[in-house]
Amino acid sequence: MLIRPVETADIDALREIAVETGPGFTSLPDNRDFLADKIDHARQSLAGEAEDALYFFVLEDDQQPGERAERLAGCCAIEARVGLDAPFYHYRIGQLAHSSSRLGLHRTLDTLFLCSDHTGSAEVCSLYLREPWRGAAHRNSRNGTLLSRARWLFMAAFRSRFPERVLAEMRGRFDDDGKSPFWEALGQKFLPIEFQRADHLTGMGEKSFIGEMMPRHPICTSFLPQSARDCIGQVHHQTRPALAMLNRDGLRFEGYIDLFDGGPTVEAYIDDVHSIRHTRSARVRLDDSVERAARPAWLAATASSPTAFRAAWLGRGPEGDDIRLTPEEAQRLQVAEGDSLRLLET
Amino acid sequence: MLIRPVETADIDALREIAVETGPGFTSLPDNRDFLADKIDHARQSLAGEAEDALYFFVLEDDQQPGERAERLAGCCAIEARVGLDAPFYHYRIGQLAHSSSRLGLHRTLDTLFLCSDHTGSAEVCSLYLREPWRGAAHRNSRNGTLLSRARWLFMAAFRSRFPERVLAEMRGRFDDDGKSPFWEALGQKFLPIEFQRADHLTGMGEKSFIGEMMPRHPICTSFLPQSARDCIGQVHHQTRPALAMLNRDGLRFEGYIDLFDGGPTVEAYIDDVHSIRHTRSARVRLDDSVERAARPAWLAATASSPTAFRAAWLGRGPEGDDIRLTPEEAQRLQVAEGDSLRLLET
Amino acid sequence: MTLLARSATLDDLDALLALAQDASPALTNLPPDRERLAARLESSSRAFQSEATAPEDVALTLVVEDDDGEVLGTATLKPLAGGREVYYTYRRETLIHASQQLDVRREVDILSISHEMSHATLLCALATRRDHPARGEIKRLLRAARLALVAAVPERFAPLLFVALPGYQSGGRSPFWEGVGRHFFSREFEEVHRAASLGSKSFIGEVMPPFPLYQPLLDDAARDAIGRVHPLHSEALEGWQREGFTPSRHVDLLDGGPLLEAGRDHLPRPRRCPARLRDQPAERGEGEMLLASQRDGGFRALLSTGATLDEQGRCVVDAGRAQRLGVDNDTPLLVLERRECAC
Amino acid sequence: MTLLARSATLDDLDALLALAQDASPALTNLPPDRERLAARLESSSRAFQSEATAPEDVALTLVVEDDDGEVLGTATLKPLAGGREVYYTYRRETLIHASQQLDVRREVDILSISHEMSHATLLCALATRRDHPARGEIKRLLRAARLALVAAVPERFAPLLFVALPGYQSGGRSPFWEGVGRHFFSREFEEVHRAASLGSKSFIGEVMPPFPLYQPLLDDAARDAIGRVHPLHSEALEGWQREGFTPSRHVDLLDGGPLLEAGRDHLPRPRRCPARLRDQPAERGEGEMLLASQRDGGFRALLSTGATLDEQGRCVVDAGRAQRLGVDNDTPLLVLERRECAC
Repeated sequence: MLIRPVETADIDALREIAVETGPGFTSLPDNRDFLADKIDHARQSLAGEAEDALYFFVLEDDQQPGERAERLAGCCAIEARVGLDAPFYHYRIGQLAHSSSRLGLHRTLDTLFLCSDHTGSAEVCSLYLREPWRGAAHRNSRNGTLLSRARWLFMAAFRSRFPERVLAEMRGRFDDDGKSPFWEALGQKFLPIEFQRADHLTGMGEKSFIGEMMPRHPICTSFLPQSARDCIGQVHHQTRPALAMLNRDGLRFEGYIDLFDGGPTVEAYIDDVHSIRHTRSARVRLDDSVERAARPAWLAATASSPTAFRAAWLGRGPEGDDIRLTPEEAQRLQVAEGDSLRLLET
Repeated sequence: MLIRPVETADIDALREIAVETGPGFTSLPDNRDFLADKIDHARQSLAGEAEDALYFFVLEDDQQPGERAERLAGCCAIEARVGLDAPFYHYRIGQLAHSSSRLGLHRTLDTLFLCSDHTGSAEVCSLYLREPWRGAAHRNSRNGTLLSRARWLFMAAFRSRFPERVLAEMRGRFDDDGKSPFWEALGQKFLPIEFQRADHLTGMGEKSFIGEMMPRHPICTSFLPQSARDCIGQVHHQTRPALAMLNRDGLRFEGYIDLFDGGPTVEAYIDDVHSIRHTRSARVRLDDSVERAARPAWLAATASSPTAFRAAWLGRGPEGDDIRLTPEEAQRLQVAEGDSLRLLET
Repeated sequence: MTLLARSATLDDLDALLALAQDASPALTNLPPDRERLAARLESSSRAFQSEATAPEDVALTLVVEDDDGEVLGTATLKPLAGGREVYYTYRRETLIHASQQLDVRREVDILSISHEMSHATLLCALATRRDHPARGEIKRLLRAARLALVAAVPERFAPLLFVALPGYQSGGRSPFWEGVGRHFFSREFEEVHRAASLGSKSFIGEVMPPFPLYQPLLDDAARDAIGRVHPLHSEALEGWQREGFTPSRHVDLLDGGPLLEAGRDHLPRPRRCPARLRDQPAERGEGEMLLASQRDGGFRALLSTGATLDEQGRCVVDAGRAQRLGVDNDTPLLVLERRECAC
Repeated sequence: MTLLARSATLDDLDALLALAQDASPALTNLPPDRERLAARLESSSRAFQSEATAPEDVALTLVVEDDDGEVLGTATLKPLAGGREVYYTYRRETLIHASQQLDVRREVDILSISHEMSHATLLCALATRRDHPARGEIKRLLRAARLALVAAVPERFAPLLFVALPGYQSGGRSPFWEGVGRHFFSREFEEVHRAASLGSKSFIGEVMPPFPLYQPLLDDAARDAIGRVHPLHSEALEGWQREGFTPSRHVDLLDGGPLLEAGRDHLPRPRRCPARLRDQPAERGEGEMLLASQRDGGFRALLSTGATLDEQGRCVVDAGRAQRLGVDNDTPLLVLERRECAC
């Protein structure tokens, strides 16, 4: 299994993923032109250092024969700086004092503020692992972890391409009927469209309707029904493992939620992210005598150039400043004897 | 030099400090009753676990003969949870999107929001070192560092008494005439009182005038004159060393400023504070043969009970799980063979 | 029986206190507090005797008495509703949310906290003896007499007059309070109401957020109560509407009750003419008139269906009424023809 | 020369475009854009011919021509200022900041973004030939003729009428824009003005913050410009005031210029009477009158100092004016006596 930047020829495979993920996966709408533009933008981003760069990676099952579309196991991405093209909105939960010595009253009320505080932050996003590569049979391949953490290796390797902070938006809580109580209590009262369409437009970057239609004055959360308040900062049950992994990397909920489903944004200073703080460099030593360990414990990534970025699991860690690779592993990562690799024990 | 909790008998010495610090030192007004109440509150806080506990420490020069007032070299404090009694106000700098596809316009504007977001956080405050114990002659005693970091040792030792986050408010920038351009551009337009009085009332916890008189609608910073904008999040030149020390401990400016002078609040998750993360425990071994090192490099504090809290410099660090003390050092800290100490290399 | 409205004096203190204690729901502007009421009566008497030419921060209080001089009701005018303080209301506004992208336009109703009414004249603190058979008449007279006072000395009142009626309640609770105020005050309605009636209201500015409320986010019961009158006061609502008052954009901050407003200068103007006494009680004529006299720093008013104007332009009034009004032949009277307003 | 105001038709397109191009400063509601003006003239003609009984989202345009039929000026009425869109203004409000603790009370002036005027009727897009010696007369006629049209078919207009006058400028720059709008738009005034004049204004809702501005935080020049008219338009200000318009709480969002308002139903009501033609041109009489005719879906109006009413209540008008108005003996005329308003 190998992480590499998306290529133009991945378009059909990516479209299949978009169909699979459905409308809930905001950033990957089922729209060929949009996806083709996205791939173009990602290719250009690798080459240059566009401010609004998008780094988009795919997980390829290089053991799997057949068509490219059959080998693509998932994807993940990093936006270098959100909110530069179109406003990036959140509700921020703030505390307002409600206080009166006359009434002997002193408390604070949680209040939602429409804001764009994260403008300019990096975002890790678009993580998806396709069904055939999930589940108990694949537990040992740790594909999800690979998709999630490979991004930190990329950011560690090309740190100057990223700003001070990084965030991830988590899908919010939905009820058993697939409805978002937060949306029903808030967004629906102001937007004449369905949740899916609002979510879709946002995914396409067409967000001007938010500033025009959504309430721009602060809202005390106590005015929302309990069912909606229970969604604030809470994730979809399927999103819990992803949240747990980001939390382990030091990303925290700091009071910013999604406008539509109330799901949390987690965030950190990039230099504080555990996986970034703990990556180290090592030099490749080819050695076809090394054994493959049962459980992949070390993530390895190339650090020479963004276009040549590759990441994969290794069954062993470095010894001193060296990391021993089998020729097969070296080929997968496209590195040669003496090249440098970034490594993360995880 | 020894850090210990304030005692009732310190009242006169404390008042002398209050006179010395002057009106700029908000939390220590020259008011005997107020100070006596403060000491009482601090004594009760040590004993119990009041939600709004105040931990107030003094730095005593135990080498100095004479009156208590002549031996008190400074003070420092921790408020366990701010904003429980009276509202705790800040301006928060947020970004508001100003965006229009029609005008091809997309930007964000910094905006000040009156908020009480820090309600319930801990605050380190009231740090003051008296003149006779400052300056080049005292460089080696590192008194400032002792005052500042002893608090982290206290928090590490009695972690359950504190919430998730801690903050420190830094004095803002003033011009050469001792005026605050931020105050002149903002507070003065709304408050019929002088900066000193506003600051004083705030220090006394009488803050209801803020909610009544200060602007409660958000304010775009671009409406303030450049001189005031230049104060936002900037510290008084005398405060720079204190800020640097807090920054080294991992406290960061997260966009909250003082209502009156625009000075920054720096903050962190308590468990992330470097001095807390890196404290360790060791067992006391008495040994009158150990030498005193020239430069104090290890901070030591007792961890048995809040009332018996003592902190002081040691010239050496632990060996394994043991820390060797001279009988004189042990007496200063009021520990005996086998007692536990918390240590921080700094 | 002829009801007479007149300016109150300190002698009315006991009666006023009894009325205040009897009022239900309690009146913000008529606290059952002897000292406060005494102070109000004293300053009111002084104000009636003064020759102010601009609205002052002094409440003017009237009482209604029967033939025996027994006080049956009271009402007050505050020339400046806010006085030194602020009179807070919610102002109903409509935001327009329009999106070119979605090609839609929506009107979103909000409630904005407002100080606007602070500078208007408030007619308030109307109370009557609960058990009195002529309650309706007493109230009608108090409404008419206050407007007559404004018409008599318009310069002492603001260009805008308003009255705040108690808001809708159901089962003894105010759904507007439950859905709005409780969030901010975390106190019982009565407690906040009491605090608001005793002195400074500046605490409201400290406790209420400065932002508007979005009506779509209120619960149905609270939203339905916006601008809806307390069931026991629907008659008062109609009474004020007959006097030419119309619902304003404003509602009460605490219970959502309606504020009705009228332009001072759109009130019918009184005619000033000398009285002409006649012995016989008047026949019950066609048109009702309000007769008022201003003498010796006092104000008196009564409703009469028998009064007419003679050819010399004098107002013919029977001796009994003349005595109640404290007027003699040729004493000037204010005469207001009463009409149902068509506004 | 007798100036005639009349409903515009598509034939006036060239003249209108010339007026639009000539206007300085550019008029938000008169963009120099041939297609847009053509569309406006077509919908205006249709609207004049329709029998609408409620305000519609269609601008009604008048032009003024001289004896030779040459178009010298134009003006427009938008029965609903907002139409499908929003008409944004800043509304001047006063907050009261009071503190018991400090025992002070301060009034703080703010500007609140407002949609209120969206539902009122806007009188706008007045332009005249710059070089014409009778400019003042042309404008006076256009003001009077628009009010006559409102008086003639009040049901087609909103209860509140307003006019927005260009805001203060100094050295070709608007200090209000420099101190306020520029912060939000980071564009030149002219560019935003142009965008606002071409179609949807919903972008304003997206760009402007929903919070009020504190006037004490504005720079002096911007604050002084609030509600202050462009020096070249002070005559228009006086003209409207003579028609009974008064400054409203609202000012223009972009340049801070004043909005003047008047109640539709407080306008002088026109008399409807048949025309009586006479051959001789009238003597110059005392009172000025506005005479208007509504025929065949057209509206015509002129000012006359010679017209009088005869004993039969007919309006005596000379043949020349009658021809301009398109009326004959016994054709109904609208007659408005002109007076300086004392409001």
